[in-house]
Amino acid sequence: MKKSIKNIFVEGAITPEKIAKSIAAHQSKTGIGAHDIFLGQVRADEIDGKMVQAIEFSAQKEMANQICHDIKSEIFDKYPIYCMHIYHSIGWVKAGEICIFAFVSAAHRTTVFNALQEVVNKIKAKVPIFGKEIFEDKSHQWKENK
Amino acid sequence: MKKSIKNIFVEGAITPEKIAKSIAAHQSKTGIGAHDIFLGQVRADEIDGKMVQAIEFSAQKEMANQICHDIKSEIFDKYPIYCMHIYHSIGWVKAGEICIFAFVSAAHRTTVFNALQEVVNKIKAKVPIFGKEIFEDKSHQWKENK
Amino acid sequence: MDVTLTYYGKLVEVVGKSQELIDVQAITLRELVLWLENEYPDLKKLSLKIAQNNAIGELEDKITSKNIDIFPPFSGG
Amino acid sequence: MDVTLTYYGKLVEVVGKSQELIDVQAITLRELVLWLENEYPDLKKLSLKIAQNNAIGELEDKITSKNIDIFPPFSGG
Repeated sequence: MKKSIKNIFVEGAITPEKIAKSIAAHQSKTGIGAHDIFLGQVRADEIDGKMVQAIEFSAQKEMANQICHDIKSEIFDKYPIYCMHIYHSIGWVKAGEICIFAFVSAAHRTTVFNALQEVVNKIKAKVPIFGKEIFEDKSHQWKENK
Repeated sequence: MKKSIKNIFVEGAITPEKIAKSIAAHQSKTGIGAHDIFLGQVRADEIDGKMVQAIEFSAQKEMANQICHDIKSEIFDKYPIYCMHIYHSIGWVKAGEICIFAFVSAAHRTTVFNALQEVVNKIKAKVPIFGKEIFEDKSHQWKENK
Repeated sequence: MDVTLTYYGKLVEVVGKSQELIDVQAITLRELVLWLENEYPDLKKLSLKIAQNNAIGELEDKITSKNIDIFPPFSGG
Repeated sequence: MDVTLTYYGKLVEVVGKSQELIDVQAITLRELVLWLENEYPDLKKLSLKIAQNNAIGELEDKITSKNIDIFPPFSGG
Protein backbone atom coordinates (compact mmCIF):
# COMPACT_ATOMS: atom_id res chain seq x y z
CA MET A 1 0.00 0.00 0.00
CA LYS A 2 1.25 3.46 -0.94
CA LYS A 3 1.78 5.92 1.87
CA SER A 4 1.32 9.15 -0.10
CA ILE A 5 -2.09 10.78 -0.09
CA LYS A 6 -3.65 10.43 -3.52
CA ASN A 7 -5.98 12.86 -5.23
CA ILE A 8 -9.36 11.16 -5.65
CA PHE A 9 -10.87 13.99 -7.71
CA VAL A 10 -11.59 13.90 -11.41
CA GLU A 11 -12.86 17.03 -13.15
CA GLY A 12 -16.34 16.24 -14.52
CA ALA A 13 -17.67 12.78 -15.30
CA ILE A 14 -15.61 9.61 -14.89
CA THR A 15 -15.37 7.97 -18.32
CA PRO A 16 -15.78 4.28 -19.13
CA GLU A 17 -12.32 4.53 -20.76
CA LYS A 18 -10.75 5.51 -17.43
CA ILE A 19 -12.41 2.48 -15.83
CA ALA A 20 -11.14 0.20 -18.61
CA LYS A 21 -7.59 1.53 -18.18
CA SER A 22 -7.76 0.93 -14.45
CA ILE A 23 -8.95 -2.67 -14.98
CA ALA A 24 -6.22 -3.31 -17.57
CA ALA A 25 -3.57 -2.01 -15.16
CA HIS A 26 -4.32 -4.96 -12.85
CA GLN A 27 -3.56 -7.73 -15.33
CA SER A 28 0.07 -7.91 -14.23
CA LYS A 29 -1.03 -8.64 -10.65
CA THR A 30 -1.60 -12.36 -11.05
CA GLY A 31 -2.47 -13.04 -7.41
CA ILE A 32 -5.76 -11.25 -8.00
CA GLY A 33 -8.74 -13.53 -8.59
CA ALA A 34 -11.64 -11.13 -8.02
CA HIS A 35 -12.40 -7.48 -8.67
CA ASP A 36 -15.47 -5.64 -7.45
CA ILE A 37 -16.28 -2.24 -8.91
CA PHE A 38 -18.91 0.20 -7.71
CA LEU A 39 -20.01 3.02 -9.99
CA GLY A 40 -22.37 5.79 -9.00
CA GLN A 41 -24.33 7.34 -11.86
CA VAL A 42 -26.24 10.62 -11.73
CA ARG A 43 -29.98 9.88 -11.81
CA ALA A 44 -32.44 12.09 -13.69
CA ASP A 45 -34.74 12.14 -10.62
CA GLU A 46 -38.02 13.97 -10.88
CA ILE A 47 -38.55 16.27 -7.89
CA ASP A 48 -41.74 18.37 -7.69
CA GLY A 49 -42.24 17.92 -11.42
CA LYS A 50 -38.74 19.01 -12.40
CA MET A 51 -36.02 16.71 -13.76
CA VAL A 52 -32.47 16.65 -12.47
CA GLN A 53 -30.21 17.47 -15.41
CA ALA A 54 -26.83 17.34 -13.66
CA ILE A 55 -25.12 17.41 -10.29
CA GLU A 56 -22.44 19.96 -9.53
CA PHE A 57 -20.04 18.53 -6.95
CA SER A 58 -17.92 20.62 -4.61
CA ALA A 59 -15.73 19.42 -1.75
CA GLN A 60 -13.20 20.20 0.90
CA LYS A 61 -10.69 18.46 -1.31
CA GLU A 62 -7.73 18.25 1.04
CA MET A 63 -9.81 16.71 3.81
CA ALA A 64 -11.65 14.44 1.35
CA ASN A 65 -8.33 13.07 0.12
CA GLN A 66 -7.11 12.60 3.70
CA ILE A 67 -10.31 10.76 4.73
CA CYS A 68 -10.14 8.50 1.66
CA HIS A 69 -6.53 7.75 2.53
CA ASP A 70 -7.65 6.80 6.07
CA ILE A 71 -10.50 4.64 4.70
CA LYS A 72 -7.98 2.82 2.50
CA SER A 73 -5.74 2.16 5.52
CA GLU A 74 -8.64 0.76 7.52
CA ILE A 75 -9.75 -1.50 4.66
CA PHE A 76 -6.23 -2.77 3.98
CA ASP A 77 -5.85 -3.54 7.69
CA LYS A 78 -9.17 -5.39 7.86
CA TYR A 79 -9.28 -7.34 4.58
CA PRO A 80 -6.63 -9.28 2.61
CA ILE A 81 -6.91 -7.11 -0.49
CA TYR A 82 -4.31 -6.38 -3.16
CA CYS A 83 -5.51 -3.05 -4.51
CA MET A 84 -8.03 -0.37 -3.89
CA HIS A 85 -8.87 2.79 -5.82
CA ILE A 86 -11.33 5.60 -5.21
CA TYR A 87 -12.21 8.33 -7.72
CA HIS A 88 -14.91 10.97 -7.34
CA SER A 89 -16.03 13.70 -9.69
CA ILE A 90 -15.72 17.38 -8.91
CA GLY A 91 -17.69 19.96 -10.88
CA TRP A 92 -20.51 19.13 -13.32
CA VAL A 93 -21.69 15.60 -14.05
CA LYS A 94 -24.72 15.19 -16.28
CA ALA A 95 -27.55 12.69 -15.67
CA GLY A 96 -26.44 9.29 -16.95
CA GLU A 97 -22.76 10.00 -16.33
CA ILE A 98 -20.58 8.41 -13.65
CA CYS A 99 -19.55 10.41 -10.57
CA ILE A 100 -17.88 7.81 -8.34
CA PHE A 101 -15.68 4.81 -9.11
CA ALA A 102 -14.57 2.55 -6.26
CA PHE A 103 -12.50 -0.54 -7.06
CA VAL A 104 -11.27 -3.35 -4.81
CA SER A 105 -9.18 -6.39 -5.85
CA ALA A 106 -8.31 -9.54 -3.88
CA ALA A 107 -7.70 -13.24 -4.31
CA HIS A 108 -11.30 -14.21 -3.52
CA ARG A 109 -14.77 -12.87 -4.17
CA THR A 110 -16.11 -12.74 -0.60
CA THR A 111 -13.25 -10.43 0.34
CA VAL A 112 -13.96 -7.94 -2.43
CA PHE A 113 -17.73 -7.99 -1.88
CA ASN A 114 -17.38 -7.20 1.82
CA ALA A 115 -14.57 -4.69 1.43
CA LEU A 116 -16.20 -2.71 -1.40
CA GLN A 117 -19.52 -2.28 0.45
CA GLU A 118 -17.67 -0.97 3.47
CA VAL A 119 -15.62 1.42 1.32
CA VAL A 120 -18.66 2.89 -0.42
CA ASN A 121 -20.64 3.26 2.82
CA LYS A 122 -17.69 5.02 4.46
CA ILE A 123 -17.23 7.37 1.51
CA LYS A 124 -20.90 8.36 1.66
CA ALA A 125 -20.78 8.91 5.44
CA LYS A 126 -17.38 10.47 6.01
CA VAL A 127 -16.08 12.34 2.96
CA PRO A 128 -16.87 16.09 2.72
CA ILE A 129 -18.35 16.21 -0.78
CA PHE A 130 -21.47 18.18 -1.63
CA GLY A 131 -23.79 17.64 -4.58
CA LYS A 132 -26.01 20.36 -6.00
CA GLU A 133 -28.80 18.93 -8.15
CA ILE A 134 -29.39 21.22 -11.11
CA PHE A 135 -32.80 21.10 -12.76
CA GLU A 136 -33.61 21.76 -16.40
CA ASP A 137 -34.84 25.27 -15.57
CA LYS A 138 -31.45 26.00 -13.87
CA SER A 139 -33.01 26.01 -10.39
CA HIS A 140 -31.34 23.66 -7.91
CA GLN A 141 -31.54 21.81 -4.63
CA TRP A 142 -28.82 20.33 -2.45
CA LYS A 143 -28.55 16.56 -2.47
CA GLU A 144 -28.59 14.64 0.81
CA ASN A 145 -27.39 11.07 1.24
CA LYS A 146 -29.84 8.76 2.97
CA MET B 1 -36.33 -7.84 -19.27
CA LYS B 2 -35.65 -9.64 -22.52
CA LYS B 3 -37.26 -13.02 -22.96
CA SER B 4 -34.78 -14.49 -25.43
CA ILE B 5 -31.97 -16.64 -24.11
CA LYS B 6 -28.69 -14.79 -24.52
CA ASN B 7 -25.30 -16.30 -25.17
CA ILE B 8 -23.06 -15.60 -22.17
CA PHE B 9 -19.92 -17.00 -23.79
CA VAL B 10 -17.00 -14.96 -25.04
CA GLU B 11 -14.14 -16.73 -26.83
CA GLY B 12 -10.99 -16.21 -24.74
CA ALA B 13 -10.43 -13.41 -22.24
CA ILE B 14 -12.97 -10.66 -21.59
CA THR B 15 -11.30 -7.36 -22.47
CA PRO B 16 -11.42 -4.12 -20.46
CA GLU B 17 -12.72 -2.49 -23.68
CA LYS B 18 -15.77 -4.76 -23.67
CA ILE B 19 -16.45 -3.76 -20.06
CA ALA B 20 -16.09 -0.07 -20.92
CA LYS B 21 -18.54 -0.44 -23.83
CA SER B 22 -21.03 -2.15 -21.58
CA ILE B 23 -20.77 0.63 -18.98
CA ALA B 24 -21.15 3.33 -21.66
CA ALA B 25 -24.29 1.63 -22.99
CA HIS B 26 -26.04 2.38 -19.69
CA GLN B 27 -25.65 6.16 -19.79
CA SER B 28 -28.97 6.60 -21.55
CA LYS B 29 -30.76 4.83 -18.68
CA THR B 30 -31.06 7.80 -16.36
CA GLY B 31 -33.02 6.00 -13.64
CA ILE B 32 -29.84 4.10 -12.77
CA GLY B 33 -27.93 5.46 -9.78
CA ALA B 34 -25.65 2.52 -8.98
CA HIS B 35 -23.74 -0.15 -10.88
CA ASP B 36 -21.91 -3.07 -9.33
CA ILE B 37 -19.50 -5.08 -11.46
CA PHE B 38 -17.81 -8.34 -10.54
CA LEU B 39 -14.79 -9.49 -12.53
CA GLY B 40 -13.08 -12.83 -12.09
CA GLN B 41 -9.41 -12.89 -13.06
CA VAL B 42 -7.31 -16.01 -13.62
CA ARG B 43 -4.81 -16.33 -10.76
CA ALA B 44 -1.27 -17.59 -11.30
CA ASP B 45 -1.67 -19.97 -8.35
CA GLU B 46 1.29 -22.09 -7.36
CA ILE B 47 0.28 -25.72 -6.90
CA ASP B 48 2.92 -28.27 -5.89
CA GLY B 49 5.63 -25.91 -7.09
CA LYS B 50 4.10 -25.29 -10.52
CA MET B 51 2.51 -22.03 -11.62
CA VAL B 52 -0.88 -21.83 -13.32
CA GLN B 53 -0.32 -20.21 -16.70
CA ALA B 54 -3.89 -20.24 -18.02
CA ILE B 55 -7.30 -21.80 -17.55
CA GLU B 56 -9.03 -23.53 -20.44
CA PHE B 57 -12.78 -23.29 -19.95
CA SER B 58 -15.28 -25.72 -21.43
CA ALA B 59 -19.03 -25.89 -20.82
CA GLN B 60 -22.36 -27.39 -21.66
CA LYS B 61 -23.11 -24.12 -23.39
CA GLU B 62 -26.81 -24.56 -24.10
CA MET B 63 -27.56 -25.48 -20.50
CA ALA B 64 -25.23 -22.77 -19.16
CA ASN B 65 -27.11 -20.13 -21.18
CA GLN B 66 -30.45 -21.51 -19.99
CA ILE B 67 -29.37 -21.50 -16.32
CA CYS B 68 -28.03 -17.93 -16.59
CA HIS B 69 -31.34 -16.93 -18.14
CA ASP B 70 -33.15 -18.50 -15.17
CA ILE B 71 -30.80 -16.77 -12.69
CA LYS B 72 -31.58 -13.44 -14.38
CA SER B 73 -35.32 -14.09 -14.03
CA GLU B 74 -34.97 -14.90 -10.34
CA ILE B 75 -32.88 -11.78 -9.67
CA PHE B 76 -35.24 -9.50 -11.61
CA ASP B 77 -38.16 -10.94 -9.63
CA LYS B 78 -36.43 -10.46 -6.29
CA TYR B 79 -34.68 -7.08 -6.66
CA PRO B 80 -35.74 -3.76 -8.25
CA ILE B 81 -32.93 -3.72 -10.80
CA TYR B 82 -32.81 -2.08 -14.24
CA CYS B 83 -30.22 -4.20 -16.00
CA MET B 84 -28.15 -7.29 -15.57
CA HIS B 85 -25.47 -8.86 -17.76
CA ILE B 86 -23.42 -12.02 -17.46
CA TYR B 87 -20.43 -12.92 -19.66
CA HIS B 88 -18.09 -15.89 -19.21
CA SER B 89 -15.05 -16.95 -21.16
CA ILE B 90 -14.84 -20.17 -23.10
CA GLY B 91 -11.47 -21.54 -24.23
CA TRP B 92 -8.11 -20.21 -23.05
CA VAL B 93 -7.71 -17.36 -20.61
CA LYS B 94 -4.18 -16.53 -19.44
CA ALA B 95 -3.25 -15.66 -15.85
CA GLY B 96 -4.06 -11.99 -15.24
CA GLU B 97 -6.88 -11.96 -17.78
CA ILE B 98 -10.58 -11.71 -17.01
CA CYS B 99 -12.84 -14.77 -17.37
CA ILE B 100 -16.16 -13.61 -15.89
CA PHE B 101 -17.97 -10.29 -16.00
CA ALA B 102 -21.22 -9.88 -14.07
CA PHE B 103 -22.94 -6.50 -14.04
CA VAL B 104 -26.03 -5.28 -12.16
CA SER B 105 -27.59 -1.80 -12.28
CA ALA B 106 -30.32 -0.26 -10.12
CA ALA B 107 -31.43 3.02 -8.58
CA HIS B 108 -29.65 2.40 -5.26
CA ARG B 109 -26.44 0.84 -4.05
CA THR B 110 -27.82 -1.66 -1.52
CA THR B 111 -29.85 -3.25 -4.30
CA VAL B 112 -26.87 -3.78 -6.60
CA PHE B 113 -24.60 -5.02 -3.81
CA ASN B 114 -27.10 -7.68 -2.71
CA ALA B 115 -28.17 -8.68 -6.21
CA LEU B 116 -24.65 -9.01 -7.62
CA GLN B 117 -23.42 -11.25 -4.80
CA GLU B 118 -26.38 -13.53 -5.31
CA VAL B 119 -25.78 -13.62 -9.07
CA VAL B 120 -22.12 -14.55 -8.74
CA ASN B 121 -22.76 -17.20 -6.08
CA LYS B 122 -25.46 -18.75 -8.26
CA ILE B 123 -23.24 -18.77 -11.34
CA LYS B 124 -20.49 -20.57 -9.40
CA ALA B 125 -22.93 -23.14 -7.98
CA LYS B 126 -25.30 -23.81 -10.86
CA VAL B 127 -23.72 -23.18 -14.25
CA PRO B 128 -22.04 -26.15 -16.00
CA ILE B 129 -18.66 -24.61 -16.78
CA PHE B 130 -15.38 -26.45 -16.25
CA GLY B 131 -11.95 -24.93 -15.81
CA LYS B 132 -8.74 -26.79 -16.61
CA GLU B 133 -5.73 -25.15 -14.98
CA ILE B 134 -2.76 -25.37 -17.34
CA PHE B 135 0.70 -25.20 -15.81
CA GLU B 136 3.83 -23.82 -17.42
CA ASP B 137 5.08 -27.34 -18.19
CA LYS B 138 1.76 -28.05 -20.04
CA SER B 139 0.55 -30.43 -17.33
CA HIS B 140 -2.86 -29.61 -15.91
CA GLN B 141 -5.37 -30.10 -13.13
CA TRP B 142 -9.11 -29.51 -13.02
CA LYS B 143 -10.26 -26.51 -11.03
CA GLU B 144 -12.89 -26.90 -8.34
CA ASN B 145 -14.96 -24.07 -6.87
CA LYS B 146 -14.99 -23.86 -3.08
CA MET C 1 -34.08 -46.73 -25.81
CA ASP C 2 -30.72 -45.53 -27.12
CA VAL C 3 -29.35 -42.77 -24.94
CA THR C 4 -26.25 -40.68 -25.61
CA LEU C 5 -24.16 -39.94 -22.54
CA THR C 6 -21.93 -36.87 -22.80
CA TYR C 7 -19.08 -36.45 -20.34
CA TYR C 8 -17.68 -33.06 -19.32
CA GLY C 9 -14.51 -31.63 -17.82
CA LYS C 10 -12.32 -34.09 -15.98
CA LEU C 11 -14.82 -36.90 -16.60
CA VAL C 12 -13.63 -37.07 -20.20
CA GLU C 13 -10.22 -38.07 -18.84
CA VAL C 14 -11.55 -40.41 -16.15
CA VAL C 15 -13.87 -42.24 -18.53
CA GLY C 16 -11.55 -41.96 -21.53
CA LYS C 17 -14.19 -40.71 -23.93
CA SER C 18 -16.46 -37.68 -24.32
CA GLN C 19 -19.57 -39.49 -25.50
CA GLU C 20 -21.05 -42.96 -25.65
CA LEU C 21 -24.31 -44.53 -26.71
CA ILE C 22 -25.98 -46.92 -24.30
CA ASP C 23 -29.22 -48.84 -24.53
CA VAL C 24 -31.33 -48.44 -21.41
CA GLN C 25 -34.80 -49.54 -20.39
CA ALA C 26 -36.98 -47.19 -18.37
CA ILE C 27 -34.54 -46.47 -15.57
CA THR C 28 -33.93 -43.72 -13.07
CA LEU C 29 -30.91 -41.47 -12.81
CA ARG C 30 -29.94 -43.43 -9.67
CA GLU C 31 -29.72 -46.61 -11.73
CA LEU C 32 -27.67 -44.76 -14.34
CA VAL C 33 -25.23 -43.58 -11.66
CA LEU C 34 -24.88 -47.17 -10.40
CA TRP C 35 -24.20 -48.35 -13.95
CA LEU C 36 -21.59 -45.59 -14.41
CA GLU C 37 -19.84 -46.38 -11.13
CA ASN C 38 -19.77 -50.05 -12.02
CA GLU C 39 -18.41 -49.38 -15.50
CA TYR C 40 -15.91 -46.71 -14.38
CA PRO C 41 -15.01 -47.30 -10.70
CA ASP C 42 -12.95 -44.07 -10.57
CA LEU C 43 -16.19 -42.10 -10.86
CA LYS C 44 -17.13 -43.16 -7.29
CA LYS C 45 -14.69 -40.59 -5.92
CA LEU C 46 -16.44 -37.73 -7.73
CA SER C 47 -19.74 -36.14 -6.90
CA LEU C 48 -21.47 -36.43 -10.25
CA LYS C 49 -24.34 -34.28 -11.43
CA ILE C 50 -26.66 -35.63 -14.10
CA ALA C 51 -28.69 -33.42 -16.40
CA GLN C 52 -31.33 -34.02 -19.02
CA ASN C 53 -33.14 -31.36 -21.02
CA ASN C 54 -30.67 -28.77 -19.73
CA ALA C 55 -31.66 -29.22 -16.09
CA ILE C 56 -29.95 -31.06 -13.25
CA GLY C 57 -32.03 -34.10 -12.33
CA GLU C 58 -32.89 -35.76 -9.03
CA LEU C 59 -31.81 -39.36 -8.52
CA GLU C 60 -35.47 -40.43 -8.50
CA ASP C 61 -36.11 -38.94 -11.96
CA LYS C 62 -36.80 -41.32 -14.83
CA ILE C 63 -34.66 -40.92 -17.91
CA THR C 64 -36.87 -39.26 -20.50
CA SER C 65 -34.34 -37.67 -22.84
CA LYS C 66 -32.14 -39.30 -25.45
CA ASN C 67 -29.29 -37.05 -24.36
CA ILE C 68 -27.87 -37.16 -20.87
CA ASP C 69 -25.08 -34.92 -19.59
CA ILE C 70 -22.73 -36.21 -16.92
CA PHE C 71 -20.93 -33.44 -15.02
CA PRO C 72 -18.10 -33.27 -12.48
CA PRO C 73 -18.25 -30.38 -9.96
CA PHE C 74 -18.67 -27.01 -11.67
CA SER C 75 -15.79 -24.57 -11.72
CA GLY C 76 -16.93 -21.54 -13.66
CA GLY C 77 -16.65 -17.97 -12.48
CA MET D 1 -7.07 34.64 17.71
CA ASP D 2 -8.27 35.32 14.17
CA VAL D 3 -9.98 32.26 12.73
CA THR D 4 -11.20 31.82 9.17
CA LEU D 5 -14.53 30.03 8.86
CA THR D 6 -15.16 28.35 5.50
CA TYR D 7 -18.70 27.33 4.56
CA TYR D 8 -19.50 24.50 2.18
CA GLY D 9 -22.37 23.35 -0.01
CA LYS D 10 -25.76 24.78 0.85
CA LEU D 11 -24.30 26.67 3.82
CA VAL D 12 -22.79 29.17 1.40
CA GLU D 13 -26.35 30.04 0.38
CA VAL D 14 -27.78 29.97 3.91
CA VAL D 15 -25.03 32.16 5.34
CA GLY D 16 -24.62 34.28 2.22
CA LYS D 17 -20.84 33.98 2.05
CA SER D 18 -18.22 31.27 1.62
CA GLN D 19 -15.70 32.55 4.15
CA GLU D 20 -15.44 34.96 7.03
CA LEU D 21 -12.81 35.94 9.55
CA ILE D 22 -13.82 36.00 13.23
CA ASP D 23 -11.87 36.79 16.36
CA VAL D 24 -12.34 34.15 19.04
CA GLN D 25 -10.82 33.53 22.45
CA ALA D 26 -10.05 29.95 23.50
CA ILE D 27 -13.45 28.44 22.84
CA THR D 28 -14.84 25.01 22.08
CA LEU D 29 -16.60 23.90 18.91
CA ARG D 30 -19.84 23.89 20.93
CA GLU D 31 -19.45 27.60 21.60
CA LEU D 32 -18.70 28.18 17.93
CA VAL D 33 -21.90 26.36 16.94
CA LEU D 34 -23.91 28.50 19.37
CA TRP D 35 -22.32 31.62 17.89
CA LEU D 36 -23.15 30.43 14.36
CA GLU D 37 -26.77 29.63 15.24
CA ASN D 38 -27.15 33.02 16.87
CA GLU D 39 -25.64 34.83 13.90
CA TYR D 40 -27.47 32.74 11.25
CA PRO D 41 -30.71 31.33 12.78
CA ASP D 42 -31.41 29.27 9.61
CA LEU D 43 -28.44 27.06 10.50
CA LYS D 44 -30.41 25.60 13.44
CA LYS D 45 -32.39 23.43 11.03
CA LEU D 46 -29.23 21.81 9.67
CA SER D 47 -27.03 19.25 11.33
CA LEU D 48 -23.68 20.96 11.02
CA LYS D 49 -20.33 19.21 11.11
CA ILE D 50 -17.28 21.21 12.15
CA ALA D 51 -13.74 20.27 11.09
CA GLN D 52 -10.30 21.57 11.91
CA ASN D 53 -7.02 20.15 10.62
CA ASN D 54 -8.97 18.04 8.12
CA ALA D 55 -10.80 16.06 10.79
CA ILE D 56 -14.36 16.30 12.09
CA GLY D 57 -14.25 17.59 15.65
CA GLU D 58 -16.24 16.79 18.77
CA LEU D 59 -18.27 19.58 20.37
CA GLU D 60 -15.98 19.46 23.41
CA ASP D 61 -12.85 20.11 21.31
CA LYS D 62 -11.06 23.42 21.75
CA ILE D 63 -10.43 25.43 18.59
CA THR D 64 -6.74 25.05 17.85
CA SER D 65 -6.57 25.80 14.12
CA LYS D 66 -6.79 29.12 12.37
CA ASN D 67 -8.96 27.49 9.70
CA ILE D 68 -12.31 25.95 10.54
CA ASP D 69 -14.57 24.19 8.01
CA ILE D 70 -18.34 24.27 8.51
CA PHE D 71 -20.16 21.48 6.65
CA PRO D 72 -23.77 20.64 5.90
CA PRO D 73 -24.62 16.90 5.56
CA PHE D 74 -22.31 15.15 3.09
CA SER D 75 -23.69 14.01 -0.24
CA GLY D 76 -20.84 12.47 -2.20
CA GLY D 77 -20.91 9.09 -3.89
